[in-house]
Formats: sequence, structure tokens, C-alpha cells
Amino acid sequence: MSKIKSLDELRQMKARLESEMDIREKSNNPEKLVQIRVAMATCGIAAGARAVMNSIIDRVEREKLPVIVTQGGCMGYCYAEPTIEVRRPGEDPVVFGHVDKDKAMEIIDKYVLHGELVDGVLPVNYQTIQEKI
Amino acid sequence: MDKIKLTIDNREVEVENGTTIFQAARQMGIDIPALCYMKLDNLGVENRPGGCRICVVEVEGRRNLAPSCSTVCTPGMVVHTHTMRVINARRTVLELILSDHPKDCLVCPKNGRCELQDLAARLGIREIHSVENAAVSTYKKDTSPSLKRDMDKCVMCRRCETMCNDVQSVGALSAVNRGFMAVVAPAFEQRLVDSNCTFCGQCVAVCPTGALTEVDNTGKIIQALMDPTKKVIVQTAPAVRAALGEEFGMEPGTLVTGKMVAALRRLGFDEVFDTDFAADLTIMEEGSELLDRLGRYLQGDKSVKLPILTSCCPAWVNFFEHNYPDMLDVPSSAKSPQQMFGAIAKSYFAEKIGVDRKDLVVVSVMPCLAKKYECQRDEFKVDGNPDVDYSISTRELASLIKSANIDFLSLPDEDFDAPLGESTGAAVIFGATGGVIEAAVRTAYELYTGKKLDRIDFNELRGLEGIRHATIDFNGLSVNIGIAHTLGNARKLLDGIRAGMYNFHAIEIMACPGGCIGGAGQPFHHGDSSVIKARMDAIYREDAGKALRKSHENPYIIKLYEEFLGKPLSEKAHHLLHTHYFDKHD
Amino acid sequence: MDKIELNKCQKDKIAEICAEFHNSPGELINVLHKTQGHFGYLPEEVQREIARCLHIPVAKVYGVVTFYSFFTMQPKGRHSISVCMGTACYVRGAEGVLEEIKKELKIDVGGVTPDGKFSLECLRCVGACGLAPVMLVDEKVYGRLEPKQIKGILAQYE
Amino acid sequence: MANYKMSLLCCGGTGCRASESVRIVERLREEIAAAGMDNDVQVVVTGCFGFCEQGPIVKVIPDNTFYTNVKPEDAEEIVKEHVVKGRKVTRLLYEDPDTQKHISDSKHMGFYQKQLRIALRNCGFINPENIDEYIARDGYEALAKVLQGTPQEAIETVKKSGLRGRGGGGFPTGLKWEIASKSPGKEKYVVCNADEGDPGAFMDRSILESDPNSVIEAMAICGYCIGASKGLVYIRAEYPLAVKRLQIAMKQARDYGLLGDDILGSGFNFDIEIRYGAGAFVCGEETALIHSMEGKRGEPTVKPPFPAVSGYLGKPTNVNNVETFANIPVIFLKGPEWFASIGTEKSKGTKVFALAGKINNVGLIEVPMGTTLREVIYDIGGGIKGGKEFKAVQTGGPSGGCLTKKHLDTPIDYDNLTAAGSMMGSGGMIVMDEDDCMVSVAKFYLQFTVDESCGKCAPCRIGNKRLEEILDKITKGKGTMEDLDYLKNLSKVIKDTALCGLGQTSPNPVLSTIDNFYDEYVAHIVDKRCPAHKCRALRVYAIDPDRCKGCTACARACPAGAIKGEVKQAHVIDTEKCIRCGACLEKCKFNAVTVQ
Repeated sequence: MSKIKSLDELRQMKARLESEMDIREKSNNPEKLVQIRVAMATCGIAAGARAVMNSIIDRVEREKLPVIVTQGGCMGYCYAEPTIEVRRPGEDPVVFGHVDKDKAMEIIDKYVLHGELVDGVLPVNYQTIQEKI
Repeated sequence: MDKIKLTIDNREVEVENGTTIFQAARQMGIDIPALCYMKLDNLGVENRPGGCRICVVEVEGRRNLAPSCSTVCTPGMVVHTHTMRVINARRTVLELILSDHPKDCLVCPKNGRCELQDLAARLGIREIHSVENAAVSTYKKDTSPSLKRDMDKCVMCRRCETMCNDVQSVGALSAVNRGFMAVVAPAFEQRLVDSNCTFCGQCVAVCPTGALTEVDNTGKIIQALMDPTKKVIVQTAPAVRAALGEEFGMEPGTLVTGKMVAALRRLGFDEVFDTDFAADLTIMEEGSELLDRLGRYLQGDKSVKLPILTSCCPAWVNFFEHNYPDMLDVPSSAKSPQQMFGAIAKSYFAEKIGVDRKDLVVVSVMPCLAKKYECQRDEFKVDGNPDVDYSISTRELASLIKSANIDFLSLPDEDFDAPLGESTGAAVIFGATGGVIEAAVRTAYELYTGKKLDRIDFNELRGLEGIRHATIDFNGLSVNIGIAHTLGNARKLLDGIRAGMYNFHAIEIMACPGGCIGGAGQPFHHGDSSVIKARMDAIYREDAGKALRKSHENPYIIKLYEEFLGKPLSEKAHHLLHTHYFDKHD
Repeated sequence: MDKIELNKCQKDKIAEICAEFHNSPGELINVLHKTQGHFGYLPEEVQREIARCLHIPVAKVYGVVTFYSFFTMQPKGRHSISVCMGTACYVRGAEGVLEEIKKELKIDVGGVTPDGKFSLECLRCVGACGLAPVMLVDEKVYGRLEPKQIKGILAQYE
Repeated sequence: MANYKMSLLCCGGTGCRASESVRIVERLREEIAAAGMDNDVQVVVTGCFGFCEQGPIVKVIPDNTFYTNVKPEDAEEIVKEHVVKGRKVTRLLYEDPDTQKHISDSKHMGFYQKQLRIALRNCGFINPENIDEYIARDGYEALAKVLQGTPQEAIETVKKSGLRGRGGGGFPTGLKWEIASKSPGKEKYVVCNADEGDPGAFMDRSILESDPNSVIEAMAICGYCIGASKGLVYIRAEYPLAVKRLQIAMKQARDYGLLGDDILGSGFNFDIEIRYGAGAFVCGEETALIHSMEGKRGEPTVKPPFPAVSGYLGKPTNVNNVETFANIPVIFLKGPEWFASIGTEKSKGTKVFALAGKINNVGLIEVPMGTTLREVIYDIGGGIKGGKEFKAVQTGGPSGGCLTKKHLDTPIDYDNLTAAGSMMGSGGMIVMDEDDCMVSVAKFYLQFTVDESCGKCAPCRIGNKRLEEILDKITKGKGTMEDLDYLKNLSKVIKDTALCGLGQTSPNPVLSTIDNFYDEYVAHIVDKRCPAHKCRALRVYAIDPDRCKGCTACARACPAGAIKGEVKQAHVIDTEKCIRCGACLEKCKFNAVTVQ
């Protein structure tokens, strides 16, 4: 990894990374990828997030699904752990709560593959700093 | 230094910048009560944990009360030391402290000399709000040859911890546990004898309560004195006479040598001797050893270890046995005056009066608590019989006198008995830091140069600075002398030598601040270091008033060598007056 | 506490840990963490060895060990049970859970069962407040506990 | 599989469920089926919207229509009008309380502005183990900008933002930095306090686990401002995941030249080390923390001197907590004016709270300063669990106090909380309901303080123990009214005299519960009764003779032999013998055992 030497270099890098992520998230090409982020902070892990993540990864690898699975931090929904966030290309992310292995499979079957929502959606109840003007 | 103005109790006062509220109040005659705070001016000792919260005062504009001991005055500050809020807080906090303190004042060794007791009286505490079955913190009790620990009485002032760590650098004690069970203790709350404690007793010297006290030998001494089959003799260390009077309400620094001798005689001691005699003897041996090592060193003998270190102080001996096991052959092998006295008493003197050593009880009165431990060391016993049977502190002597119906103040002045009661001024100054080395210089100079000293007072060796050095001209030979008092300063000095910072020929080390006059067996100074200074002045006064002021001029010492020992460092002298040290490194 | 003798290998290990932290007294807490991680607890001899390596009084080491609740001079059981006593767990009934464990194992907090199987401790918030009340058996977190579940959970451990 | 054109999201949170949300879902599905649209429209049950006072909620997507106070009988109209004809049901739309206008798109609802995530901005959005994702969200740009200006300019920016320390006391951060920067000394330190000890607060852990780079970046900015080249993170050893993620982030930052020598080619050097806490709450106090980092007992010392003048190893040291640092980069990215526009007059920005206890949506929330407790508890937290009645919320952990119904509409900020007898603390918010005994709650906190007192000063070491003992006495029905007076006086003296922040605030739970729940104390003392039935020693068990079937189960279970009665006849409890263990209550299948 090479060192970043200035603000300009940092900005160039940011632009590149942002567009890479953008492509990953919003592309409309046939190989479009769905991004699944599993909340993997202590409370999530304590509630079983690791097993959920493993089962999703297994399924994705086994069936070669167009899905990227990553881990994320705490989203604050402690009451509903484990939680996962699914981001379908071009759509707003959707968070599901109380996800166990079975629920994860149902989410993949219905929402990830077909955009069909399943029970257990956690409504977003905050605004981000980007939204706040 | 800049001055600042502030108002305390509606009076304006100007103080130096950096002054605490506590000090500023003192300057204007307001005596704020305190418990944990202790400052020994001139000795660089300060204990200021801000833990007891007794010295709190109200500072206008501040949300909560301020500990005056550790709050620095600021310009325009308005302080109240005696408001309802302060009074209530102080009393409530003191009640809390008392609620976790045994109420056995009447039988406490500190009864009448306890700072907590004084404080309770001063604040007029008449009852303690208590919860039924309120918890009290209790701990294992511990008795060592010198010190007793009853930490149920600990108020966590941390003075002992400061002395043991910051001043003495011994580190035997530390705050342990936390919260309600927090206390100051050795590692694993083990016994002090199993720790690296040197028995310097400075923890006892500063303890405000009965948590840390000395082992009381007065009962055993009364028994020995009442036993018709025993001949009981006593020796008194030089520092005792400069402090004993304080226990009878006399001004610090009053010399009470004559009254002390009279009192001891009335107590029933068969002979009242002086440790000073043995101090002169120590100088003969130690001074000769110095000259011997110096001479061989100057001749290029590489096996000679210099500097030579004094070995009179038993806490210091313990200290280097624990911490500097690689340097065991550096200190002088001469025994301490207490032990030299015991060895001579139970050989030369016992023979002289035809008493078996087992029937001769040697008692020492010492300003020191480590001496209690020292006289129990195995190498100072013959067939299990110690050279010195019991050592008592200045304080214990005072209590013996009081319990024996003696009105100390009206006693006449009396003289020590011969032959072991005669001494020179050189021996007297053993009681103050720098005194031993000054005494050694007086003798070594004359022995080395063969000339008579034209001045006897070596002021360059005196004082209260922690580490001092001076170079003395021995008729062309420069002898470099180092002096340290407190073990912390000793450690600095020794580490400096190891690091090659110093080039000393001789070093005097005393464990207690100020030397033996600040010993742990002396009347409690209660944080007032002017007491120690006054004792020091008294010591030098006594020296100045003596006809003989060099150890080698003591006629009884000369006679002792002629009759018994031969000459300094002779085989017999080695056998009786010298010792060896042990590796106690953990 | 039983006194234990350290063998050379154990002493070397302590020396190695101390050396890793440059034998610096300022690193005492890091040294204690690592040493406890290795030995499971910090018996007297281990503390003495650390004091030797760091050139500090053993009383200081002991003072630090007894100050911090994380350090222990007691060996733990094969399985260590920690009940969260954070506020969230408390208001959701952690006390009842703790009582049940005490009753079941017949030990107090800080104790070890006579067979050395379980040791019981309380800890502050593990941050799984959403699952309150919570306990840990070794690394595993049990959440939303009720006292009646305790027997069954403990029975799973050998 | 159908490709739905429309989804009806129906809240399945506890609050809404109590108001028949299950019926609503059924009815909606029936109506959609009746309309023959089940292949185009789906009904989905969701987690709590957090807007429970207006529940049950039904949200329609994609148009984001937000229906409130929906009843099962409204299902027909929603489907027939909105789903089939595309006409919104106006009467069910949310009405803005200020403008009285119906708002159809939830994105314009004030409700969604209740939470604003600044410190938590990246939490959950990025992979905390990949610095690229942080950089893609403007990471390290603040540091780069700061390095182009002078330290003084940067300090001015922080001062202008009005940011105050988020760890407890609320000292202005910019001022703290300024003092440290002006302290003479070549060697200085930046310390991040991550020894989150407040039981029930875990935002610092979450931030470090979810967005470690934000803290690293802020510490570097602080280092530049005060002239320090070394940072230390003092973190609880019980947070292994946070430690791991912090270490990964530090390594990645070093690889990119964002930590270490010559950061971003500016010539500024800064690196970070990790120090571990070892389980001592008092180490949250900055002087205690510093002593702990020096390898000593974590005992606080009298301030002044403040760490900014003499801190770690006697050098000027700036200590801030994790959440404080996490705010820093945003202040530089969005500008101090932007930050200062959020919050109240004296408390700017947002505060993260760990919402826990008897509340539906336990979790981490971040709200602008000035948000009311009511908004936090009912709008965000989803109200009280099990539909019980709100009794109190404990804020500020063991240093804080209990706030009650009368405080529900108080805007939350540093000064208001202090005025109400509590404090901001680190942001724990424990909600209590009617089943919680406030004397026991005060005792719980005092037990905690007694356990965690360092023992250095007498008021905290002994005084808190005595407070705990008196509270224990009261919960056992043995208290007197004199005890209550002494409790108050002792609490005030401890506050007034204790050495550090821990001791000075430790009586807050006692004082605030006495202030707000005086009657409950009196009930324990005078009536020997615990209104919440929580205090075991004060419980009176009885058997309702009408319900008792005489099955003898209780009598057999009673360890004290206190229950007498013939088979098939009503049993009686001898209250003298009863040890109040509750075994009978557990065993009775007929709900015949009552507790008073």
C-alpha cells in the first residue's frame, strides 16, 4: 500500500473509492451485485450474527449468487439483533431485524433475489449528516 | 516571587504565589484542622493525598468544598474556613472516619498522642451516627521485632506509604485493595518480617493513629529490674537526651542528660551507661578501617573497596542487605554502637564484675525502632544469649519513668557510671546526620597526619540537606566525604556511585530524616520538623560543651584497648566489634 | 491461597513478557494482562517474579493487582460464568439470574465449585443491553435469560 | 415469484401490536386478495417505527405514504382507495403538529429528524475493518484540511463549534485543547478515554467497533492542535473486538501514511498506542486514568494541576472520550457553524444515548441536544415494554439521577440535566416502569459505587458504604425517618467533599430518588411496604381463598413450612413463618397466591 502524500491525493483516492462503491451498489448491468452487510459489533455477535453471516456466505458461494457479503458495525438496533442490511442496486438499503439462519435464507430467496420484502423490516428512523442541511 | 492577595475569613492577606490556602491561613493565625496532610519543612517530605477531606474550606464561586491543603491561592479568592456548611462537612466526614475505627482509645498505645483522638476532641464529636451492624474494615494484625501493625485503626492518610516509598524508597508498604477495604499493607498482606521492611519505623513516626506502633518492651524491662537474680544495666543513645524532655512537656531541644541518668537510676538500673562510650569505640574501629582501606588504596591495592560506608544504622544495614547484595563488602564491618556496647558489656564488663553474661541484662534506650530488631539478629548472640537483651525507644523510657512514680522535671542532674559511661563530644554528634562522619574525621585526621586538629567543628558536614558532600584536606590528601540521610537519599547516592557520578572515600548514611534525632522511637513530631532541627542544635551544643571532643582521647577507650582489646582492628576487636552482612535480596 | 513454586520455564515466560514491554514499570498493567492471559491468574510467586523483572517493589505490584477487578489471584474454574450486573441487566432481572446460579452451584460470587468446573463472577456491562439480562459462560453469551433456564444451560457443560 | 409493485409496511412493534396491528395485517391481506392484487401488492410486518404514540403505523412504498392511528377497519379503505385507485386516505395521514397540515411523504416528517447521526454517522454503513470505506465517506479529509492550516485555526474551529466533552462533565473541548496547546513542553500527549465503565452505556464501544478511523483521525487532529506526536487509547480490556478493530484501523492508517511520520506529506508526526484498563470505573476520571496508564493504581489526584498542564508522565495531556473525538472530523467537514446550529444554546450538536431497560427499542440512538425525554422514550424508543407505565429514566449512570414524568418534556442538555439533579454522564438511559422500586434502584447504584470506590478519600470510601447500608436497612423495612434525614445530609456532604468526580456524584441516585419519590421512601419506612413489590423483605404473600383449589402444591414447595391447609380446601400462609421466597407463587397454577 502506498502512502497518501497530500490532500489532493486523498481526494483522488476518495473519488476512486466512492465510484468503485457506487458501481458496486448502483450499476444496472446484468451482473449487478446485491450487497449484504451483517452488523457485527459485540451485541450483534452475542445475538448470533456470526452464524448468520456464515450461513449467508455459504449459500452465496454454493449458488454463486451475485451478492457481496461484508461485515459492518453497530446500527444501534440492539433490540432487534442480529440485524442485516441489504442494498439492492439502485434502491435504498433495507434493514432486517431478528435474523436467524432461516430468516436469512428467506431474505435471500425473496428480497435479495426478487425484491420481495419479508417481515421484519426495520424502518430507518434517523437522518444522516448528508441529509441534514 | 510574586505576591497575591486574597481574603480568608473576611480578612485580606498577601501571600507568595503558589501558597496553599492551608499555608496562607496558618500565616494569619487560622489553624485549619487536617488529618492526612503532613509536611516536614527542610526535609523535603510532604504527604498531600487530599484524602481525609477534613481540611475542606468554602471558596466562593466553587461548586464544592476545597481541600485547603492542596488548593493553591489565586488572586482575589474569597475563602471561608468556618461556615455552617464547612462545620457540618468536617464533622460528618470525621464521624465517618470514626465509624470505621475501633473505639478502644483507653487501651490504645496511642492514647493521648493520637491525632485522630485530638481531632475528635477538637471538633467536639460527641456521638457517631451509626447504622446497626455497620461494616468495619478489619485486617490481620502483625507484630515484627520492631513494629506492630493494627490496620483496623488505619485512616488511609497514606503518610506511612509516603515515608516507605517516596522518602525511604523501601517499598515495603503500598496501598492495597480498593474502596472500603483499601488499606496500606505489605505485599500479599504478609508479615513485615517476611517483607523487605528495614524496620526504620518512619511509618510509625508519622502514623496519626494507633495503626502503626512500636513493639512495647517496657513490661519485660520492669520484670528484669524486679528480678533479684539479674544485674540490669542500661545504655542510652546520644539522640535520646535531646528529645526525652519533650515527653515531659519541655521545649524541643532541651538537653536532659543529667535528669535522664537520674531517672534511670531511680528506675533501678544497676549501672547507667552511655552508648556514647561505644560510639567512641566505633570511631576507633571504623576510623582505623577507613585509614587502613585508604592507605592500601593509595598504595594501589586494587582489591580495596572504596568508599567505606558507615554501618551504625540498622535500618540502613537492612536496606543494603535487601537492595545492594553485590555491595556487602563495601560498608564498614564495624558493629553499631549499640552492639559494640553489648559485646563489651557482656565480655569485658561482665568479667570485670564477675557476673555470668546470662545474668547480665543489657537494656538500650534508643531513638530508633530498628534497634529492637538489630539486637535480635542471630550474629549478635552468644549461645542464644543476646549481647543486648532489650531495646526500648525514647517514648518507652518516658512511659517507664511515668509509670514508676518519678517526677522527671524535679530530678537532679546526675552523671553516668564508669567505665562505660564516659564519652567525648564526637560520640554525642552521632545523633545527627553527618555526626558519625565528622567524629570519624576528627579521629582519622589526627591518626593519619599525626597532627592536632586546629578546628574541631566541621560545619561543612552538618545540615539538613538530604545529600551533602565535602572534601576535607588531610594535610595534602583530599578526602571526599558523602552524607545522606533517609534511605531514599542513600539510594540516590549509591546509584550515583554505581553510575560513576561520585568519587567518595567515605560515606555516612542514616535512615531517618535528620539522623537519629529524627528516629522513629523519638517523641512524635506530629509533622513539625522544627522539632528535629531543635534536637540537632541541642546535640551540637552538648558536643561543644564537652571537654573531650575526639573519640581517641576518651581515657576509658584508651584503657579498654590497653586492658582488653589490644589495638583497633586487632583479632579480639574483630571478634567482638565487627560483623558481616547477609544477602537478603528477594 | 496456596503457594506455588514456579519452574524455570514459567519464570522465563514471565521474563519474556516483561522484556516485551521493555521491563518498564509504566507497563505494569500491560504485563499483568499478558501474564494473567498466560497463567490464568496471578498467584503470589508470579507477582514476585514480575516485580523482580520490572525492578519495582512487590508491594506495588500487589497494590495494583488488588486495585483492578480484572486481575485475580484465584485460579478460575474450567468454565467461567460471568453475570452482567450492568443497569440494563439489573432492571431486567439479573439479580434473580445470579441468585439462581448461586443456588445451583452453591458458590458465591468470586468462588469456584469444589470440582473446579465452574467459577462465578459478576461483570459490568458487556454492552449487549438489548439482550438483557445476559451472562457469559466462557466466551458464549446467553441473553434474555430467565432463572429457570439456568439449570439447563449449566448442564450443557462438562 | 411475483415482482411486487407496491408494499404495505405494517408496524409489528410491541406498541402497535398491542393496538391490534396483527388484525390490521390480516385485514389488509384479505382486502388485497379480494381485490385480486396479491401478485402485485405485498403486506410486510416490520420492526418498530418508533412512532408508537401515533401507532399503529402503515407505510406504503414506493410513495412513502405514512398512515397513522390505523385501525383494522381502515384496511378496506386503504386498499380500495390507495392501492386500487391511487388516492391517499387523507384522514389517516400524519398531521404536523405545528402546521396542522397532513404530510403524506414520510421523508418530510419531523419525526425522521428526531435522530441525527453525527458521531454514529458511519456506524453500520461501512466495514470497520476496511479503511477504504471510511475514506470513501470523506474520511481523513478533515485531518488533511487541518494540516494545511495552523493549529490555532483548528482550535478556533473546535471552539466555535461549541462542542463539549461527551464523557460526563461537559467541559468545552476547544477550550481544553487550547489550554493543552498553550502549556509549555516539547512532549505532550493525546489520550482517548475508551474505558467506558458506566453500566448500561456502550456507545464508545460501538463507535470503536464500527468506525475506529473516526477516532484515529480526530486524535491526530488533536495532536496537531496541541503539539503532541503521541496518542494513547485507554480502553477496557473487556472490549476485545473494539481493540482488534482499532488495531486493524491503526495499521491501515499507518500503511496509508495517515499515522506515523510525515502525515500526508505535511511533516507532522503522530502515532497511537493502546493501553488497557483493567476493570476500575474510577479510571474514567482523567487523573485516575492517567495514573493507570502509568502502571499505577488508578487513584485520582486533586485538580489542579489539570492534565492539560501536568498529565501523563507529568507532561501536558489532553484527554477526551471516544464520542467527543468521533464528532471532531464532522466539525471540520461541515463547518463549526453547521455544528453549532444543532442543539441548544449551551449544548451544541448531538448526543448518543444507550437506551435500555424497560423500553421496547433498546438500542443506540443519537439525537440533537434539546430533544425531550418524551421524544426519546416514546418516539424513538417505542415506549415502555409490555405497555406498562413509565416511572423514571435514569441518566448518567451511577453519577446521574432519576428523572420522572415531570421531566418528560424537558429538553435534554448538560445544564437541564444537572438542574434536574442528574447529569449527562456518558449517555446511559435506563428506563424504569411501575415494577421498579426506586429505593432498590438507588441501592443498586450505591452498591456499584461502593464496589468501584478507589478508597482514597474518606467521604467516598466510608460515606458511600454507609449510604448503602442505610438504603439496605430501608429496603428491609427497618429504616427510620431519622435515617432518611441522615441519608440526605450524608449525601450532601459526600457531594461537597469527595475528591473526584466519582465521589462527588455518587449520591446523585440517592438524592434524586428522595426528591422525586419521597413517598416511596416513606412507604418503606412508615408503612413497611414496597409499592413496586420489589423488596423481598416487605412482600406479604397471601392466598386468595376463592381461587385456591387446595392442590397442596404451594404447601409442599414452601421451604419454611409456612403454608397450612387441608387437601381441596383453601390454604393459608402464616406470615410470621413466611420467608418471602416466592416459591408458592411460582408453584401455584391457579394464580391464587397474591403479593402485596
